[in-house]
Amino acid sequence: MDFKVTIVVTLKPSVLDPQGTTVTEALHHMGYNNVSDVRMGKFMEVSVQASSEKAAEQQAHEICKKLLVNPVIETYRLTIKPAQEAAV
Amino acid sequence: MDFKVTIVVTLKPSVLDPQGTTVTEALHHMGYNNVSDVRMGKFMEVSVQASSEKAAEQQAHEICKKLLVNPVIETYRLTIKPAQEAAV
Amino acid sequence: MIKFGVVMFPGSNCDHDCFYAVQQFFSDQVDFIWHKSTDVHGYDCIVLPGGFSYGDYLRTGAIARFSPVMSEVKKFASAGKPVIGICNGFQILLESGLLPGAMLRNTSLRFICKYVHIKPVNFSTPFSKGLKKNEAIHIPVAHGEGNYYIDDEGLKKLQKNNQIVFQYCNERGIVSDDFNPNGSVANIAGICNEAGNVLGMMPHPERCCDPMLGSSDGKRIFESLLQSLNQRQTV
Amino acid sequence: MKEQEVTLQVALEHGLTEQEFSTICSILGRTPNFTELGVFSVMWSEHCSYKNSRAWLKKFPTTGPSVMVKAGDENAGIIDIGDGLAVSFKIESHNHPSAVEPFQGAATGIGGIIRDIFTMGARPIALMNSLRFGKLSAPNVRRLLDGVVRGISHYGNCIGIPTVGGEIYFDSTYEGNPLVNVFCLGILKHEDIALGKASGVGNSVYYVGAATGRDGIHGATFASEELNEASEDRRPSVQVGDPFMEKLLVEACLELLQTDAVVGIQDMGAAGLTCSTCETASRGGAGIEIELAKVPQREKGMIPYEILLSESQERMLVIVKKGSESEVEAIFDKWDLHAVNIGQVTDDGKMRVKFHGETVVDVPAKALADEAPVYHRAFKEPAYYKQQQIINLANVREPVSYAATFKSLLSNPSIASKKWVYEQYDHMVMTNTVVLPGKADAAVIRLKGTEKLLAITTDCNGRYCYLDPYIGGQIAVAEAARNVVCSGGKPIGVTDCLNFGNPMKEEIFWQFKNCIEGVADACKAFNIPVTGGNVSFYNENPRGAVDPTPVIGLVGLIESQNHVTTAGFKNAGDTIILLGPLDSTIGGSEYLAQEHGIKGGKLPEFDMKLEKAVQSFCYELIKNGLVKSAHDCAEGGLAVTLAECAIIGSEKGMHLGAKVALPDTGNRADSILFGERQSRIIITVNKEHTENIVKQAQQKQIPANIIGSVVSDRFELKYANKVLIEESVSSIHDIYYSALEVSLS
Ligand SMILES: Nc1ncnc2c1ncn2[C@@H]1O[C@H](COP(=O)(O)OP(=O)(O)O)[C@@H](O)[C@H]1O
Ligand SMILES: [Mg+2]
Repeated sequence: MDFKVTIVVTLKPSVLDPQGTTVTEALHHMGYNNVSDVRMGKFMEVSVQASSEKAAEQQAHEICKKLLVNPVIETYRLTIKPAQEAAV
Repeated sequence: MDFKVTIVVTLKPSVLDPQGTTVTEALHHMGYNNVSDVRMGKFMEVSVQASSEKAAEQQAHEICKKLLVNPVIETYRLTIKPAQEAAV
Repeated sequence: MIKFGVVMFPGSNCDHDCFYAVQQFFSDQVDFIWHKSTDVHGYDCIVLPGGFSYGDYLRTGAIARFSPVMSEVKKFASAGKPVIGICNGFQILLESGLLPGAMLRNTSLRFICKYVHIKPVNFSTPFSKGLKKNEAIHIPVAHGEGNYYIDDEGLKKLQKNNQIVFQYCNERGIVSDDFNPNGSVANIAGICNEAGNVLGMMPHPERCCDPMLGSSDGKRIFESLLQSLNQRQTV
Repeated sequence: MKEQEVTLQVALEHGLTEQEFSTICSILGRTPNFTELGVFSVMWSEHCSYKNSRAWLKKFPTTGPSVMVKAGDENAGIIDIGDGLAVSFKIESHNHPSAVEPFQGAATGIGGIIRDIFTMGARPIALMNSLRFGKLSAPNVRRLLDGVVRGISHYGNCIGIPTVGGEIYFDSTYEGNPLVNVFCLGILKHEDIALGKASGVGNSVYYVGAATGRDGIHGATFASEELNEASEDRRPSVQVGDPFMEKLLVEACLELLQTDAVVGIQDMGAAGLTCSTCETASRGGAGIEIELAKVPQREKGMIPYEILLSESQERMLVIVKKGSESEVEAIFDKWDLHAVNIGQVTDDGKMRVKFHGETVVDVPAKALADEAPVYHRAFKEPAYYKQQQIINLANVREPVSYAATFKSLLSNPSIASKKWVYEQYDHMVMTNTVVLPGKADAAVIRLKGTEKLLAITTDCNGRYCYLDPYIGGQIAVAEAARNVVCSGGKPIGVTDCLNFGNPMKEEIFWQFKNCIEGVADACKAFNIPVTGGNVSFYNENPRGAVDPTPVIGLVGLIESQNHVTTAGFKNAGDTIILLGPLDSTIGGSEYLAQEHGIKGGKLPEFDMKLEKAVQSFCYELIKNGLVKSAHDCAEGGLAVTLAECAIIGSEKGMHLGAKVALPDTGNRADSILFGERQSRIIITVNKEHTENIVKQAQQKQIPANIIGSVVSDRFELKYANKVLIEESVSSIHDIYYSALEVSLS
């Protein structure tokens, strides 16, 4: 079965986010003073083939821990859906 | 009122994603042959102060169009929540 | 003769520069080691060069650390032999866990290529033994992600174990945020592991070995290494 | 799926003319099918066929004893530099893609020019870029500048080729039409020259590199049109660059070329697979047959038309000797690149394309590649030309404060230091950059293993070319050559990138023709061959065309490290000599434009004979070891040039300035200080050599004036016994280095 995994990777709250800071400043420059605390992260979509949703989820966590996420600075969360549903 | 906006920016489907391709291949090299089609995007969190959810949403779309998203190659979607709820 | 191995990852681009500098100034014995190789036998020092391994996609160094050669580099390092990671090599060492911490984008969010000064603050590694206190080494940086990060606890540990090897400073050796090109924690330009045989540094010593290029201060680091290795060999 | 039927209307929509369509029909002896029409339309587009410029490009001198591959024959020319070595270099525009998407546009421009060089068998060792934008105060310009610089930085840094130099101008003429011209130089051994030709019946045709997507379909035709509202809708044609993929391609191809397996190799640039197949076949006097179903594809359901016309980046076509296939595949496999055998060389001169076995294109390769129509466009002198020349400059008011004008010129973004830009480029990787950006008039790189070095530069002043295209064209070459000479080199080859408006407009074509004649005559005068280049038309929007901008990339050979010369002052006490004429007018100057808002006036006199004499004199002095610093006198005139010598020669804590007194010429002070006469070089020499040098100059009838000496930390400029400028070096140093960043913040 095919599953669509979406992964959101964000910097840990304790890690300074230079990009977020710069974007916040740029928005203020543009006059958006009501906007604040921009934090930048990554969004990934991955197709996983597995026998069950559970197996797919386990795989997804595995590749996150091994490759996609650096636990020193980042945390992540993921959602998983059968591919057909995701396509809708 | 404070709102928390989350924005997901992805490359348009037809646009080449060198990062995604390279990560997919890396995963294959690592033995994850059941994983494919990695697409990389951006994830952003922004705090917006506005009189209503509707106003916040409008602002959010505005800053996406003006700064956060490159419409030539990217598309985006956003969700918006009152800050208290989001904190939960 | 001290034998060097320079690892070539796909996307390495300072591999030839390291090779050339070593061969020109320090040792006839230098080989490229292809990243798929699992044999690092016979080398006295391994260099992980700068560049953009795997395009720096995902995170700098994140994919390269899975290259077959890296498990051999780990064994090599745990045997106490010297490993130096320069720029992208440093980033690979961080991702592979051979050194603590991680890299963030420069605070300017821009790639920065220029000469800076760094000051050695640890004189017990093979790479820095021969350096002088208060010497300001004139050396180029060239990176987009050299903003070294480690949490407070980790920083304390680094300091306690004397693992900070180089800090950004001015031409008179004064360390301050004003001379930090990338926002790195504690103005760190280079660190080592607890044992001191694995060094990661953002600046490029191989770019300043030849006086023709404007500075030969980078030689000092390699000379220190050679000296230590020669001593060890004679022992 | 049924293909669209081809009619004249469809051909017109493809940008072909009625005449061109009927030529195609008679070449084929039938009406082309839809795919064939697409193929002809891209190959016969302005971008690929040079149909409107080709006749005039013949004016360039292209031969010479050192020319190994001539302009127009291959993807880039090749010049012998002795010791069994040669250089290959070329400049190309990516203006239109950069206007639409500055980051990717500039990035893929870098990718493209690098491919043109390693295709020749050369290892790329240096990049440069020549950029032009509107004024920084105009909307969107900062975004464009930022995107372009980031794009170049992204691609060039990642691939590990140093960006060693370039130029940037800000002028309202480029608003909405930025010029992004990129240059690459590579080095090779004589025996390693690779050619883009297909020959040997039965040899295999390999496709290597990135998979094909629907990128940039119509990209080539797009580059040949004016930018307007409709071009917004073509945005899907934006291509994304993958420098990592290209790095693998460079390494794999250069490794491959060391074997005997390769017959020909060519990049897929504009018009992608179409262009590379028909050009290689045409050059080899052969035919090619390929099967599109075998082409790696990124997207589902692509039709032949799309696969053939796609401009996906980072792809190469390699013609492999029969029997060597496995050797080739092994090398690409080592570099994790997919190499696919998609067809073979045939003997019937046809470009034959199949899709799942069915023939979809069957056309003579030569007709497609080489028999595009050649047009001789009409031209007419524009009305502005004479009008501008008669502007009475005597009515221009002299500055109230010379010091203020001087400082505002120094902080003009076109003049001020470009440190903000070049520090974003890795300019040191490869450890060959002997003279770093900002230090001399040309970038200097060493060639490891030899005594020799190269000096390279790009130059063009669009305003001069607007005011007088012929003289402006000459000046572009003369100034580039002067820059190389000031750095210690001898010019050996030129590549040019001709950026103009719509060639169908007679006034534009007049500018084009005159610029070409100026460039050509100057190259002949200096005896420098043109080794190749690029033409970019339609740099025009509804408000008008850009200034004619024929950017010159010039390469010089430096015989020894001892000849390398930089612009900054070296020691207090040295004598400052002005080689070349002292007097000038303010016509066409940056000063006149900036301070008085006048784009006009007659350019100061330009004398090619004097120019050559000054350059060869300076070169001889440098070779004899007499010159401590040399700096070409350009935008901002003598005052700015002298200030730059002081600023560049000053390091932290050690400032060098100048005490200069210019003799009264009877002319107004602003023309002496800020006028931009050509053929002038500021040199500094050891005091004791001064007299001898001036005497030598007199013998050769070259004006040489001792105008002052190098001092520490003071910059003083006198004219006719009046002190007009007096500043501390540290203050002008700060202005010069921070101005660009300040105007960006
Ligand atoms: N302005 C020019 N001066 C000299 N040669 C030129 C000029 N413009 C184009 N050429 C030559 O014409 C030939 C055709 O260019 P080509 O390489 O096909 O363009 P592209 O790289 O865009 O496909 C090249 O050899 C190029 O050097
Ligand atoms: Mg080409």
